[in-house]
Amino acid sequence: MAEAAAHHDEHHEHPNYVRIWAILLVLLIISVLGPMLEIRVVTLLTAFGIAVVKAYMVAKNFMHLNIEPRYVVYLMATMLVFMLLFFAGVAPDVMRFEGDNWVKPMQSTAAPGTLGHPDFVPHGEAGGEHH
Amino acid sequence: MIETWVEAVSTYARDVDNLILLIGVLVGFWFILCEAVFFGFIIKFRHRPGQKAQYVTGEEKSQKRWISIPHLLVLVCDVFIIVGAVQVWYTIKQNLPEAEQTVRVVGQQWAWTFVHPGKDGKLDTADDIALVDELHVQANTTYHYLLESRDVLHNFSVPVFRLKQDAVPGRTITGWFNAQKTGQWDVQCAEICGIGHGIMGARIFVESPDEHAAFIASHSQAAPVAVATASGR
Amino acid sequence: MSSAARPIANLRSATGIPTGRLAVWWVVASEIVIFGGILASYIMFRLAHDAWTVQAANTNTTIGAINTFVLLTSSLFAVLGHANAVDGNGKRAAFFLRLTALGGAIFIAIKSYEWYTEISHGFTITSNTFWSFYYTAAGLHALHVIAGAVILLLIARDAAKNLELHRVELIGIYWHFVDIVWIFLFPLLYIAK
Amino acid sequence: MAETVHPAEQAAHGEHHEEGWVKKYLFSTDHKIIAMQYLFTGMAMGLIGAFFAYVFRMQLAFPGMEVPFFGVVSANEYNSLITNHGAIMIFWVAMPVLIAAFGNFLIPLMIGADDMVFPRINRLSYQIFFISALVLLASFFVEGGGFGGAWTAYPPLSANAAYSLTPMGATLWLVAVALEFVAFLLGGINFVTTLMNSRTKGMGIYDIPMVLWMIIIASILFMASVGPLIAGAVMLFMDQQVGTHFYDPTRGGDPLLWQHLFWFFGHPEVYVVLLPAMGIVADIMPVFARKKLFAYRTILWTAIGTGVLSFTVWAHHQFIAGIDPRMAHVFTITTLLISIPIAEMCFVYIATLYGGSIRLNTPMLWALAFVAEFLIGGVTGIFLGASGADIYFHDTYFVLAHFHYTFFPIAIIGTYAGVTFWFPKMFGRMMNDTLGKIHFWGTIIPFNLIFIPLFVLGAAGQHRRIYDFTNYPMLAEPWMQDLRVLATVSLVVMLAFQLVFFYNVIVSLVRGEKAGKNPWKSNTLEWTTESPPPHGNFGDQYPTVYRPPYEYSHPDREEDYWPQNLPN
Repeated sequence: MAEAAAHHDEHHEHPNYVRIWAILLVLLIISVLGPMLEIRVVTLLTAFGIAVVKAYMVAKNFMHLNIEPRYVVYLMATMLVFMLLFFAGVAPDVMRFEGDNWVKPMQSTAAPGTLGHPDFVPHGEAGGEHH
Repeated sequence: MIETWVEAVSTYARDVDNLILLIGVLVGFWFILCEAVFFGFIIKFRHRPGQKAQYVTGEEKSQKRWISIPHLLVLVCDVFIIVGAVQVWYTIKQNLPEAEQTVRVVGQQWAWTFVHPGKDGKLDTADDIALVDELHVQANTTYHYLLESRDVLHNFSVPVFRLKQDAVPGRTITGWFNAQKTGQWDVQCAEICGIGHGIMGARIFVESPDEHAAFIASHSQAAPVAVATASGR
Repeated sequence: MSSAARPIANLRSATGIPTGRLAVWWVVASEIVIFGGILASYIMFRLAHDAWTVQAANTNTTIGAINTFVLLTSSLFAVLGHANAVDGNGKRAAFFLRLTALGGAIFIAIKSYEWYTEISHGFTITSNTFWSFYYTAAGLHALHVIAGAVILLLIARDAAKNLELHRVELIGIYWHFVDIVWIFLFPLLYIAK
Repeated sequence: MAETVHPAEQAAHGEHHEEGWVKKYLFSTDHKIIAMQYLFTGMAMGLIGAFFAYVFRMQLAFPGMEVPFFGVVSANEYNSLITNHGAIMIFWVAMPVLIAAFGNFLIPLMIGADDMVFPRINRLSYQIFFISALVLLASFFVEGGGFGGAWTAYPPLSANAAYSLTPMGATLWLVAVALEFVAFLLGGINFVTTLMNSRTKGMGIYDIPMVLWMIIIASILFMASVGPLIAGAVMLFMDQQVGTHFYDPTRGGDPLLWQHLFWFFGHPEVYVVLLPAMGIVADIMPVFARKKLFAYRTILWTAIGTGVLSFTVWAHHQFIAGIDPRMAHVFTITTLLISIPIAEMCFVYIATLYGGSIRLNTPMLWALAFVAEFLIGGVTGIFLGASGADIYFHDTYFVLAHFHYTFFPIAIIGTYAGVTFWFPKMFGRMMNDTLGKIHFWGTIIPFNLIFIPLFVLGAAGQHRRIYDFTNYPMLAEPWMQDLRVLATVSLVVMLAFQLVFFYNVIVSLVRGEKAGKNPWKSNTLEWTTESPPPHGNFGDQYPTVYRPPYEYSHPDREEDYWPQNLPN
């Protein structure tokens, strides 16, 4: 308990929150401008790379993960790892249209006619905006 | 083990049975050993007046050996089981041998439609034979099945083949079987599919080449009618 | 609400982290997997369906960016509130918390306008699975914003009387988490086209 | 910040004034009362779940008969009964009793605290849980009847009323489950925070009784795994009520997504309920064997290892569900790996008995029965985790018998072990040991007679969730029907013996022998206070902990136990 109080006194000098906020805004502007170059790699980098940087900055400086005990960070990281695990386990089934020994005829581009049901309209490809 | 209750009809049925036997022997050994030691301890170390229990922390290496060695042996058994399971799975589900015939299996609430290729031996032609709740296959022939569902999940299960596969709407799943004996057996729906799940059984007829040819000949005329009843839900 | 009713269990701190903050971290941990589940599902579908690009082109990046700005700014106010609470200045902390809640309200107002426009252009939640994800994920996030804003106002009321000042930090952590979720939703729903 | 550090703990909690009955028992924030609320609600739901089991077992043994107290079972009623039997027993019996009731009762007492860290959140958690139970019960009485798509609720059956024919039942069921999750998230956060922060002076992490570790690990597993399913439930709700197509393959969705979301939670959920039961057993066995728990740290680390591994095995429930066949290999390997920590825990329990001085009181009988019966559930799981063998066993009664051999020891045997053990602490009176033993044998013997026949039926190809097997010629053979009748009769006998338990509880509450502080001569802190503990648990003096919890028959000591709070 005493440590908690001591912990606190060390950080009595507040970081310059406004400066961090300003950096975040600059990053936001970059992430909006990035796609205007219309280069896919740049778009992805400016969109998701910057999102990660922004999240890191908010977590570190605003949520004060930098002064929290390490295991709080590990806890958050573990949750993210579980999500990656989930993604890795599910993506082979949900993301692919042609798996090992199965196809999704309604969504697949390669094998349109396989499902012998002429009454089915392929929605996935058309996007379905006509509904 | 399983054959006592359910005949082994497909080529890979024995593989499944042997795998089950292997697992049965390995886990049976551990199970009997554990229960024997467990009940032995209960009897041996019953409370007797004036006798104090021993003080064993279990934290020392010499004591931990009593659990770490069995635990390594369990790991070894696991490896055997994994190897067996992977092989059987690969044979049944992953590796598709070249098809001699193909049938389409369509599940819907609450009936199976089996589309047999007609005389030309090809699916999706005019002479296809579509039957409700009856699947006719020829013995000693490698079949591919194309499994589909029209509404909810179903499961194409043929216990004598040791075959089960979910039918997922929106997917066409390919699998295979090769029946070794003639006769007729149950086909089950092994995935709950609504109120009529309990009545969604079908029969599979494994026929000799002559019988199968006769079946195709006899249904060649009736086919269009059968298609009509199958697709009208 | 008074601290006299608080059990002694609440006042101990064997880990060195104050109890409330520890609990908020666990809340954040369980929220990560909730949003993680829906976003992981969305990313899978999105990567699989190239056709959704056509749909995503209809989202309004400008409004999304403005909303990001609003949330980032409200996060700044939340952390300034925390700084004042640490200094024991409850009145100023409450002021900043109310500004934060105002940020949440502006966010919701802009969101309502945006959804109104989109729905009136025919992009409803059922028109395509992209839009289903768009409304569901952003809607789940918006519910968190609303809940956060309400709690912010409740805590600001106490903080103005210099009561329960440690709670300013707790709601702050939650608010920043909601902000971070939006930081990821913004590129996922708006920028990637 | 300063308030979080209390200067002098002994200053607070001077007086506890009398409260009205309603405030004291219905809206109390006291962790012991909330524990009792969870316990009794869970047991009441257990009776409902058991009644469902009775009805559908009667239908299976005597198809088409008019079941006493119910009537003729129709196909959709049958589906609804099995669905809700599963959901109730897991979500409204196992979880509230094992985690919430024992967690609430034991955590503050065993760590020497006066209450949970957030008593009002605790109360809110129970209230949400109670509402969820009401919503679930309401779902049976709406148009179309209760939901009948199995407790796994696979779409499209669950997502589309045109398929399930239960437009409101399915939605209410889903809402009830979601509310229940919220209740346990609130409760879990409370438990974890309490254990982490509120331990009394001197209690290091290796001085925590095993049951608390297990409840905490279970709560963390729950928190980390339930998120995706909550997200999935929101999507399913949207599919049902708003008309989205997240799980509709004809419109770009995918039904398999739900299965993954469900089992990503569903498999850790098995360990969520297993671990508390294992912890209860780990706490009871040393007391009645008068013996230190074998390798405390090994159990702890294997439990944590089990928890982490349990996140990597989920798709073994979906081997034949149309997943990528190559993924089955991965999940077979992880599934068989998870048998190792579980086997190790069983070895540790057996080793704990070695050299003990075993007293076969009722709680000990239950604890031993847990190990003996759970072993059967454990080893039969190997058949199902091995992908090749699962092709045959999937969705047969073999699966059903397997998981009842895990869940029955967990939810029923574990609960009875805990209740008979802590009954003196909960109510201040001893339970009748003779009646307890009659109840024990009257439960255990019929239990085995129910499920061993079902193993055989499953191996013979009998598949699940079928309301009348006469439709399947291969399953309609007379010997199979005889086994079904045997299982049903055993079930009825077992249910009848539960009356002995309720009689025992009532008689013991009124006339049982006074328990005193520590009737079992146990070491942990809950036995150092009055039975039942007063509000605030320990009066003004909070205990200090000097040693680990399982120091029985220590050679340096005359007595064969050594309470944690004694300086020497």
